[in-house]
Amino acid sequence: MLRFVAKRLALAIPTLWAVLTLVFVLVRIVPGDPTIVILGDQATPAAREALRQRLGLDQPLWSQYWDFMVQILHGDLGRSLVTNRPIVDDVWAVLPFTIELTVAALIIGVAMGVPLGVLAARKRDGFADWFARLFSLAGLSFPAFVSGILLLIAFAVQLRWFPVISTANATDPVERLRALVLPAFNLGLIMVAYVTRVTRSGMLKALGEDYIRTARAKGLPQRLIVWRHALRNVLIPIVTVIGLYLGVLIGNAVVTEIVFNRPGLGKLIVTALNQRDYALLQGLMVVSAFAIVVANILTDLTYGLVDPRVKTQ
Amino acid sequence: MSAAPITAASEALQVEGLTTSIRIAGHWFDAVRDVSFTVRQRETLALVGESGCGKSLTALSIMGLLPGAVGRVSKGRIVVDGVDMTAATEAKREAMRGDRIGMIFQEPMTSLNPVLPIGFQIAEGLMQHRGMSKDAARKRAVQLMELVRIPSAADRLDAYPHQFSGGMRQRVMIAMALACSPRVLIADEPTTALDVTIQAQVLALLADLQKQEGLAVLLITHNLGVVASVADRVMVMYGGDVVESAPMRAFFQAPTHPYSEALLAAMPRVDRASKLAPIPGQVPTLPDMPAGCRYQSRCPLRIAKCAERPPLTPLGGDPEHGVRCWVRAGA
Amino acid sequence: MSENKTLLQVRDLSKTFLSRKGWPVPKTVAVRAVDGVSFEVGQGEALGVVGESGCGKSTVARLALRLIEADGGSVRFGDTEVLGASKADLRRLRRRMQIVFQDPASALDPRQRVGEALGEALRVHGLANRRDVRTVVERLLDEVGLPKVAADRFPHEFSGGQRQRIGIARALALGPDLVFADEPVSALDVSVQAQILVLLERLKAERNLAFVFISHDLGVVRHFCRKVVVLYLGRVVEQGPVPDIFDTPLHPYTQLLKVSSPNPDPDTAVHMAFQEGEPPSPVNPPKGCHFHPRCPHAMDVCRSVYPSLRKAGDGRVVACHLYPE
Amino acid sequence: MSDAAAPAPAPAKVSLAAPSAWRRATRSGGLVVGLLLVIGMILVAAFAPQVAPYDPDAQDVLLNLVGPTADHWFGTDAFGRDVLSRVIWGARISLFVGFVATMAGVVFGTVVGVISGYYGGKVDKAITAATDVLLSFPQLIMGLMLVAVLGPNLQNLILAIAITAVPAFVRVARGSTLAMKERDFVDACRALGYGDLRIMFLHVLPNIMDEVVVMASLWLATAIRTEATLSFIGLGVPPPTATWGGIVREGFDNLLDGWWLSVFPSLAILLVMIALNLIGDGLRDATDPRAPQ
Repeated sequence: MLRFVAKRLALAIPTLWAVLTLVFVLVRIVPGDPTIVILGDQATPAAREALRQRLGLDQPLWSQYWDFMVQILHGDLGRSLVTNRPIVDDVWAVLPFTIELTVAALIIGVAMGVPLGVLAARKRDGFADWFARLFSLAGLSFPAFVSGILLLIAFAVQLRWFPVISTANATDPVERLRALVLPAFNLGLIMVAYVTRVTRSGMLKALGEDYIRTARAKGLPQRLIVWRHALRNVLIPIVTVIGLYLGVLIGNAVVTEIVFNRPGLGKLIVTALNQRDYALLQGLMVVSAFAIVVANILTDLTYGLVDPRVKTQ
Repeated sequence: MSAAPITAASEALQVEGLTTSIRIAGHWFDAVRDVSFTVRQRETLALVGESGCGKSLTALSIMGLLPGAVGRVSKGRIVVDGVDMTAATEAKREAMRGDRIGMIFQEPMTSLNPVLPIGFQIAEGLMQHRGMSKDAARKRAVQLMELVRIPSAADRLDAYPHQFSGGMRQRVMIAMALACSPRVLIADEPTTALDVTIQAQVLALLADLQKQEGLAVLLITHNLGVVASVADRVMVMYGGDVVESAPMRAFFQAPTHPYSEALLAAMPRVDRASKLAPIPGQVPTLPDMPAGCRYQSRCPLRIAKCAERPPLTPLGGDPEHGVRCWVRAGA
Repeated sequence: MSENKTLLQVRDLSKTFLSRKGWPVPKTVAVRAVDGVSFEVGQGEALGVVGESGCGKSTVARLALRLIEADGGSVRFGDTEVLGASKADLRRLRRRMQIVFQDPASALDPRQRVGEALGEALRVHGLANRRDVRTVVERLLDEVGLPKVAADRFPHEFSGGQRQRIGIARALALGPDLVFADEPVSALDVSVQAQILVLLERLKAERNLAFVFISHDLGVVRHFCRKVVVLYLGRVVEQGPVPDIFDTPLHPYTQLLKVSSPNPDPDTAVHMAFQEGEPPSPVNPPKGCHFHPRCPHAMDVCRSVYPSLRKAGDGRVVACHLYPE
Repeated sequence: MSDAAAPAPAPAKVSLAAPSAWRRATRSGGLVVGLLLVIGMILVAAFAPQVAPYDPDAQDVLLNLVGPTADHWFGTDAFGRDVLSRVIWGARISLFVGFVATMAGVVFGTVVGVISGYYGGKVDKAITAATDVLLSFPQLIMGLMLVAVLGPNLQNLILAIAITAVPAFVRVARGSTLAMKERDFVDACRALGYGDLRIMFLHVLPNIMDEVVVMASLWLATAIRTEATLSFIGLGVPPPTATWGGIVREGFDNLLDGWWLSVFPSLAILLVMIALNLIGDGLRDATDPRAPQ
């Protein structure tokens, strides 16, 4: 298993390299003089020159590129322009919160989406189907910040069931969990929608397949046909969809963190934007791209678990 | 398995007056009309016809596998091993399927569940119908795989369908269908998707197993060559009607219905140069079926009386040989 | 009808497909789909290519038409080398060599009316001007037994047999000398199959068309073709005139094919008493003669040396160590 | 040959011809509702000067933070501006950005995808690799980064969102093209000597448009959502111009002062999202021949 992971990681190296190069290029297409963008046009020439040197902008481009790559190979994302702290430290400090949120949302998505999708497909056009379709339509339609605000107004401001100001930092695990509920549900909403949909359509397709007819010819009860024969096959598109929309999830996690004022990568991004901290922004880009690459590898490995055709050619 | 004594119950499958309807654009049409036959133990009855003639629908009706929304048995009685399937509850039918009556399908590539191991798929029926433990069912599955001559069966128990060739998958299907030693096997175009050399192997296997197990086989095929190889009796279907029913040799010696004749004349032969006589026109769609004899729109012998539906009439010399044709039955 | 003049000459045609498979790290797998295949087709002559799935028979047609690029060998059509032809030469060749596919549903553009499909071919090659197109299209439809109104319909409005007629009309539009027919009747019911075969026979006679007729059905080939090539795992195992090969097949594989082919006659039905065995994977064919694992006559030499094609009577060749070189 | 009678319609075959596809699409009603909603909103946005009851930027300090009343249906904000008028004017920016960015992504992405899938080989490898790299960034974060670097204005917003849309359409068009290439008619066209451009754009493209159009309607939702989200984060068209995301942001900053400040503009966004998703689903049901009936 570990060998597989290593090999698959090796395959991801060209992609990672290209991703890093793209980040490098992107940050350097800032129109105009970056020191003016960062310091504002009131800055003295001396201050600008100092910044230029600190950023390495006085070096030739290829040398900047080389330094950037070498740094990242050493696991170093550089230092913040504003606080001068190592960016890696800032990221590590908040990463657990983002991971906690994303994983919770993923669990909600699968735990709610799969049963809902199966029920909807079993009784087509019945109540469960109608509910599943409405729910997934809503899930797909709510922008994360809109659903977040509505949840916040309803359950935190009006009903006061959950804190308005996030207590995710609390050491008390109950308090921490209470702070997680609304954001996780907000983020999970879209995952529930995606998973419900793919489960429903996958089940409808699977139930029409020849092998289901074979299972019926074998005299299996409907229960086994649905949950064993059909659902096993639908796991494959479910994994695909989860892998495909992890990017959406990470993007929405950022928005959710902003709305619920949770510590995490999202808040760090807003900080970077407000302070025009391009170094921090660059670091965060690298982190999020890295997360997607890792997620893709995990998806590929999961395929091996749910689809025997992948493993044994 | 020892040969079962031929008793009164040697009629393993009886179908009486089966009419199956399917729904097209909101209307129900009879796609199988008043079909009756019996398959005895150790006997192979071949149901022959072109696509849309109702042969597969007949099979699905017997199994109780018609897709509910678009197909239903509207008349008739189906008796499998003494149990009236048409009167039975769905639970009873479920208990019969895979136990007393098995079925194999045309597409070996898609008829096996791609994500479950072969051994498990064979053992599943045994656990379901015989209440076998997982281990006992697995052991039996190995025996069944050996029975259908899958090489190194024990090693391939945990293999998946995609690791098998088409011919081997069809053997797995046969092993699955025979797991609970059913009395009736329905084989719906079992070799159509296979290459000819593999087809010959699978047909040989089916014939051997039938002898060993004393099976009653209902073979559904479009290929008259396959019929000539393995069938004991033949029923030709056209537009949902049985147009001719005969012992196999009698059929090939004297095909009597104009459609049977035409079908034989349209088939190019391997053993000699042949002159082809195509059947003009095409099978009408169900909504467009003519009243009376359904073959009349393509029939060279058509007379005025064909507007009435002819009965399946035994021919003078042979009570086993019946034909649904005014002209030929009258002759 | 002169059948003496050679129209198509295929020499040592080869093609290896590479595919990447595997998890989690894909590997490259090579499949020798076509391996040194040679044959000739004369004007107005029908050559059958038979073999089981995976033997490379469809690939041969696609290589000769340059729908796929070959790895090696040569294909001469008339005086032109097809494999090296320039774009302009190839375009001229397209008019003379056409193809009819197995699955008529997939062979027609579902968004194009039948008349447009036929007319487009004519217009692209400048064979009819705007005014004449409709007339020519209607003549083509008539020739394949379809009514004029068919021109205004979409492919999905037709039955399988009718769609195959449309496919044939499209192949005829450019007035070819040679048609590759890739399992043209395999997807059809027996009665419709006979209609299409009769149509192809008529066109062959009327237009002096040559055919490379690819089929897995020996009966159909026996009926339609004059010469036949038998392929096994990408190689020619036997070749010769149809009656000879079908009456006295020499190669054990051809013999196996013949006895396995169903015949509507209880006295010559499928011969079912022979040993087990399946065609090996073309990814990793057996050493020596590819057929030796299934061959009842296999000798030591068969396991190590691939038998070259050798003459075996009038116009016949066979690749088998049982026969002297 | 007497079977040469008039072509009989093949029964039980799914027809892709326009009338039945339209009937299938409209049967569920979702597509019609969605289309009516979107058309309605486009009209409201286009005639904003006539429809909006107040000047969206007119401040009235005496009338600030008033809840919904008969005069101000959506209430007023901290500067006394009419929220309804701001939402109506905001629709202009949101819809415009969404449509233009999606169209740009569709056109460029589809053309590149068809070329990539049709030619295969090295061209395809390069394009696929580039697509993979672009898709290695979460779409929202990529958009955010681009706007942050280029500077937040209308033009850059459109550019950024279009850039994030391109790889998605490349992927869809490429996949569909590969599926089409499996069909024999593409080979038939080549055997007939048709040029690559003719095959790609007269034969392949019309056959993959179904999928592209479905994707486009769903991407329109994504584009509008992205614009709103970026505005919400503070990377939209700069104030005081009214945009939906921007209005929600202002309301969110005054969350405890009045729920109407953020709820009404949020509902406007939600309505567009629902309408576009209904359209996308309706189109998918209508054009997917494999969809169970």
